[in-house]
Amino acid sequence: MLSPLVKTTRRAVLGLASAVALGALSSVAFAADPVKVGFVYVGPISDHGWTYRHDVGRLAIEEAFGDAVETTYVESVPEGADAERVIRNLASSGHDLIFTTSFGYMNPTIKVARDFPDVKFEHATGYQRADNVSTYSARFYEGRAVLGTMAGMMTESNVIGYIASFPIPEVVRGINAFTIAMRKVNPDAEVKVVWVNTWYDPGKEADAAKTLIDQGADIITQHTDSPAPLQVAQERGVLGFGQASDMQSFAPEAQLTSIIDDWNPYYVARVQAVMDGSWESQDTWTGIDDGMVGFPGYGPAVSEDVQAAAETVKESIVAGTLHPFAGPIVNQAGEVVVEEGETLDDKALLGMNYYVEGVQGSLPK
Amino acid sequence: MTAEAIHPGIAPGSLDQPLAELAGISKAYPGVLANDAIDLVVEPGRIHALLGENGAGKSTLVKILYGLLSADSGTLRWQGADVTIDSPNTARRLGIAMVFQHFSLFDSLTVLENIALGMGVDADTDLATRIEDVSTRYGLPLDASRSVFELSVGERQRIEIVRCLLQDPKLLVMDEPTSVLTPAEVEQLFVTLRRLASEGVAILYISHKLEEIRVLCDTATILRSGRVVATASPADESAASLATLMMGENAPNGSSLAVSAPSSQGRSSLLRVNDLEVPASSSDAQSLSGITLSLVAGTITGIAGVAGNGQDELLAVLTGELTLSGLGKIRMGDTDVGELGVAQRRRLGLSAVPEERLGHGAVPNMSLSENAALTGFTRRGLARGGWLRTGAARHFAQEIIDRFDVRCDGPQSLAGSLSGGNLQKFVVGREVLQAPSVLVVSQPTWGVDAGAAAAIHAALRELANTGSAVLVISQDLDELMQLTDWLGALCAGRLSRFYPTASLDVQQVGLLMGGANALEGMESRA
Amino acid sequence: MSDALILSILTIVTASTPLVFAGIGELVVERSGVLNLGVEGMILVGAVSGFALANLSGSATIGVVGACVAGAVLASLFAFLTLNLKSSQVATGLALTIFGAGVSALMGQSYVGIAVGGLPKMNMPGLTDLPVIGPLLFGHDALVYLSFALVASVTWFLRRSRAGLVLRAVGDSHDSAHALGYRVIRVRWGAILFGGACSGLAGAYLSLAYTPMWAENMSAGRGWIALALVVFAVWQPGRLLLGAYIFGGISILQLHIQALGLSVPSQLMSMLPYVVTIIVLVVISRDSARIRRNAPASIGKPFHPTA
Amino acid sequence: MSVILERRPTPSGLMGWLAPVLALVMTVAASVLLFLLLGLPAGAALHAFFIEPVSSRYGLAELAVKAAPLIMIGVALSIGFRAQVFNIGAEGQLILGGIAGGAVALALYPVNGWFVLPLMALAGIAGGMGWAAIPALLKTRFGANEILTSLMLTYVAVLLLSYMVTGPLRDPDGFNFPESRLFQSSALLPRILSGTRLHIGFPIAIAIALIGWVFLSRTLLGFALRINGEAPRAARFAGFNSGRLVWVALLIGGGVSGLAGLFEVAGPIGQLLPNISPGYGFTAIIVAFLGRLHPVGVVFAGLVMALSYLGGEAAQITMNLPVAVTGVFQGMLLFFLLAADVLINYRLRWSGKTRSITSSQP
Repeated sequence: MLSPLVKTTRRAVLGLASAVALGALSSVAFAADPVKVGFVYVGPISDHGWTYRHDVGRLAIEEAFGDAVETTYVESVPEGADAERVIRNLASSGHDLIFTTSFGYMNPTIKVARDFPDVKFEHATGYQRADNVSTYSARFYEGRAVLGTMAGMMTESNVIGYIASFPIPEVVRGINAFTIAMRKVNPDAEVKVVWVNTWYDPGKEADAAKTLIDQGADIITQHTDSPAPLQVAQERGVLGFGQASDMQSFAPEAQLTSIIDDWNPYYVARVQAVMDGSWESQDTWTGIDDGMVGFPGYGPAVSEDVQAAAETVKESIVAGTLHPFAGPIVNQAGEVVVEEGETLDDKALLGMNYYVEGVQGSLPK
Repeated sequence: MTAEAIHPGIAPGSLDQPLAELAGISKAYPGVLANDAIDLVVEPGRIHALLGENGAGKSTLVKILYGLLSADSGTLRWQGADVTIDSPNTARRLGIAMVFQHFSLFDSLTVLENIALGMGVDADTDLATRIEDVSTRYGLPLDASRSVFELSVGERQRIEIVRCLLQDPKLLVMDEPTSVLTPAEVEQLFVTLRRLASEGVAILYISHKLEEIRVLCDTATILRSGRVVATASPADESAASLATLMMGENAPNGSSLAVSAPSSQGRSSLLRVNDLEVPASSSDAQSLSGITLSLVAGTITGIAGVAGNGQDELLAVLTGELTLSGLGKIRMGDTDVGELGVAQRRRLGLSAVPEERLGHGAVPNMSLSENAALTGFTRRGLARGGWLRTGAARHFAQEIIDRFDVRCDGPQSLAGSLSGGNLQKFVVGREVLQAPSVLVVSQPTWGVDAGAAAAIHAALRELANTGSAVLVISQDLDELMQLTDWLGALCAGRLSRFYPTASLDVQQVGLLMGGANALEGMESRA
Repeated sequence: MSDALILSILTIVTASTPLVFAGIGELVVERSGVLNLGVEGMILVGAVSGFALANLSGSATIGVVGACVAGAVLASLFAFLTLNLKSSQVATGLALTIFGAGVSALMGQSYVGIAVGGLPKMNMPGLTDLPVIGPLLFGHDALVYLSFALVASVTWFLRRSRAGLVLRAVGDSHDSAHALGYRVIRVRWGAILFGGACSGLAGAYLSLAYTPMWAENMSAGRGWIALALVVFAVWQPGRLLLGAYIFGGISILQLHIQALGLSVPSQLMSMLPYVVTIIVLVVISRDSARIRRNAPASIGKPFHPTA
Repeated sequence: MSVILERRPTPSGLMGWLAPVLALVMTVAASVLLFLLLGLPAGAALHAFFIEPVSSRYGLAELAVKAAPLIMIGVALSIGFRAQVFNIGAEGQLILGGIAGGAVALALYPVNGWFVLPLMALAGIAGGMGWAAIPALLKTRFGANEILTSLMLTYVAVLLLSYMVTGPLRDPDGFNFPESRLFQSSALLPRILSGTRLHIGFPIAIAIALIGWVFLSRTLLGFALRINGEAPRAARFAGFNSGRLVWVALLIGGGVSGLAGLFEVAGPIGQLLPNISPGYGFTAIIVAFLGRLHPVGVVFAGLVMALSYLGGEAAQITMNLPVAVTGVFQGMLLFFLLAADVLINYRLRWSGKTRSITSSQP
């Protein structure tokens, strides 16, 4: 719809890793009848960020199942009144499985699911489930811990610039996971955060990157969608991390690595489950271990010992020996919020709204 | 004119040859034949009057001549050669210049820029010098660096004239040029025009002011309903005979105009203005100072003066479009109205007719019914409890149309579709029929044909006869001399004393318009 | 002057330049008496065309020229509808924004995720290396200089040239201009095409210099800011430049304040450029004579020639 | 030979109705070309755009849900535009209405009662009016152009809403997600058609259109606003205070937009989100002009506009058309609709002449 405004919301978070709903008996797909899979996207496919990655997942489904599936997508569906209609239209037009890929679709998904008990719904980053509604998300913060480790080792100015979208728990969690990991390897390093209040505005993101570099940051990381900050890093001769995709083509020297949203295995598995009749409502919140959080190769600037350290972090997380939010965690006021030996539970992670020590500035409540 | 009419042996451009020959010019609009096979010959060095009522086809004809309209049929010869004038640029190249009644000026631009645009040249210092030359030579003072919106109407007309003169025109077309000038300025203009004619310039002079034409013009072509009805030598005609030619059987008989003025002795003053000071509201407005005025029941008071001397401001402050902060300056009877708005004053009986019909006195894109309600909603009860009574408004509009002989397709016609005279009759009629105790009228007959003017004058007189006080602000001295009982003048925001009109002659009024506050040895009042 | 300060100023220049381009074009359009609200759509089409052509040809110059042409082509649609078919300028402009966003997305489908080299920065040996003034004056990309040149040329054009005088005249009173024989429609066609080309330039700046890439809707509302800046500038090119740099400057300044760690909700900081623009407008609006001299009186009104 | 436009002496009433039909025919023709160019089956695409969304009871109800805010705001903006007050910040006023109305619901939570919704509505109207009052004040007091101020305030409103849902109005049990809690049941608009989302907002929108019509044509204030738009000096001459009319025009636009915002949050959404409108306030500007600034026209325009959005979704679902094609199609539809209106005031004439000055009565 006509609007000179930048979209302000977009997805948000993950799901609670507990309370698995009772699985409903799923319908069995007949071989002759292709399974119809619908997707609701919050942005255009060509955003090269969040929505783009989900569409890559959709194409993976087509690739995997060929004629046995039929996929449909609706792009740029605003969160709000329109979402429910789109989801309902998909449900009533014979789709067997519908992925709603933004946090703001949570309530509409639940509402529609109530009226279509035979249709399966998968809602990304939400926390409400039903018999026919699963939730799924990725533990991106695990990836952030890897990036934080690398940044802590590589920074010379001890200032890291962090471009953040909206002050919501997922973004705060990413900042904190990054900072904690960074401080472990470099207690003197600090993170400067700039909020741009948009998920996607290449110009503004570039401006924020430049601002942070001007204020001394020699490594940039971002929780916004466009490759613009990395381009700035490349141009200014500093380093940075990609977001959602491998952005190496935009910053061949500057990109150290990237966090890749990889929905392909999950999407393929869930479609398979529908075909098998084994689909059940569940909550999926996985990270590096299941490959939902992926990494491309390292950039040319990454030395071997940094690579080794990063790999160690990944392996430890996968092995369960390292939790990015394991105590002791100290907040900005210097108070210990998580004691040594304890680990923040998922519920606390889900609603995180404070900065840890090492982040400059304060998070307005 | 046809090809046979070419005089053999006369070279193009010869002095004896007509400058322009229009032959069989016709132009039709849906439903109207504006020009019906008009022939016109204009000769160099002569002042040629084009005479006719509004709607007679004068404007259409000169617009065709100037390239703004294309004729449906007919031919045009210029200095003996067939030409097609497809745009004003072509016309200007041929040597045709035109001063429009409605100026083609750009408010936000300077005088210099306006003139440059009219001539298609650069607005440089060279042009500024030429402007100064021409304006001193012909007595038309202009400051080339000022923006038009800061200038008076009279000054704006000077821009148009200077612009034409700068082009060394062979033919100068002037559309109702004198209505905004003082008698002295009119004299000066006539001197200028005669001088131009003596230099060989042909002048096509459009007017319905018969006296002017008799004094100025060598030839007159008279149009009625799109046709040429006569060609005359004005000096040999009387005003009455010209009027008859112009209007046919519709010509008013002169007696209705000459209503004798009733004495104001013993009558009450309905509106008093006492030593009013109004600072200029913006850089293009005139301040008013020392305005003292008393309007007596049953009389018509006139205020002469050239536009731009505070007429608009005076009208605004009297009607309440401009309210005062402070009491004691304007009273209607016992009521101090200085702080009251337009609607409240109208409720008390003060109505007005502003100078500009379109966009001020009436809304062009609205029907006559709605325009009737524009001011009628208070005194005629066309609105009640916030609701518009559309039926009543339609009846009121119909009443105005009937009583004032407004030619239109009924109350649903758009105001903008009426001719100037008809719309003015409607606007005046609307106010008169509301039976105001005080009516302020600005330029009641500007751009209005003689028939409508007579009707408007009669209506104003009739209103005064019923006991109302009428104030007429006008630049038309003939009108003021004819119509008013008392007469004063406004100059640079100051109001002169008032004299019985019958005791004044044109020269004396000219003195008042030029800034004299009082005339020696004459009885006067404030 | 510290390096960081110099770099911050360079950031402001980059943030302001697209606003200058789009704004100066719209300023000329409005001076001719036309309100084209389709700036955002034209920027987008310019951005994608510039990017695609630069990508295909390998020449940024071809990209920039192509963006101008593309912006003008889209503008010609607006011109035909509003001038020749007398459609409402406001509604047509808004429709152009919708149309432009759709067309650009369609054109750009195969260019998402591709990087181009972008416009090179000037490097004048000896000059660019000068301390402080070197990078400030001689270190920009060519389009930055073009933006200043454009503002200067438009200033000259409007104030000094005969064609500029005609354009202002048409914007002041199309009826008077018509009566004097000027081709109102033709003048406005020219102005609208120029405006479209400038918006195209703004788009090229986004996709080739600011952030060398194409992504859907990457103008992110800058066309609307440019529209507001024209009003802010009271239709004067110099003030438009000032307004664009104030807006760009405040936008960057608030990022700096955030990075310094001030504890104010970021949303409130992000409001700053808009709020400051309003406040400055209110202060300058008091000069009504200036508005009177510069505001195109016939803006938005359809021209029905009545000869 | 060329085609020239000749101005009609009076606007054609017949063309007032025929022009949109003609525009529709031309849109269909042009889009057949477009779809063929893109290699898509034109018939199916057109069916998806125009027929499918309205081929069920549910679809019709959705059309009404989508059209309601467009109609409401379109009518209110028409009134302002008729008075030459260019409020283009209806989106911001809508958002403030949503914030204010939603805040009332949340403040009363979990109180249920008949009075909740009326209080929210009043707060929504007040919120929109309050936001519109800023440009009104700045215009009447300082002469600041309302186009700029109202547009800039829209950006401020968006950020304010974002601040509210991440701060003061955030759901206390919602894991700090940027949204409010779901409103209590009596804070939700009653549904009027079972099985659909059709709420009382639509009949109210129609009522507002009728009221707007009567207001403009029959009341003194509406008359004053129209005069102010046509001829400001005439409005002053008639005794109407132009500053007051600016206030009235902006407050009507703001109040109705605010109410529309409240209807969105209390109707189909049911809570406060960072994004409560997909640009209704801006789209309503087109709707207003498409409806020729006449309240009844606005109703039709609002429905057409809403249909084009629903059609775009349907085309994506049934044909996998990218959303970009929808934008192109929508732009085309609007261009044809706007262009066809030329026939109301002009007639086409074949001309053998080379000149084409159009003319009217002198």
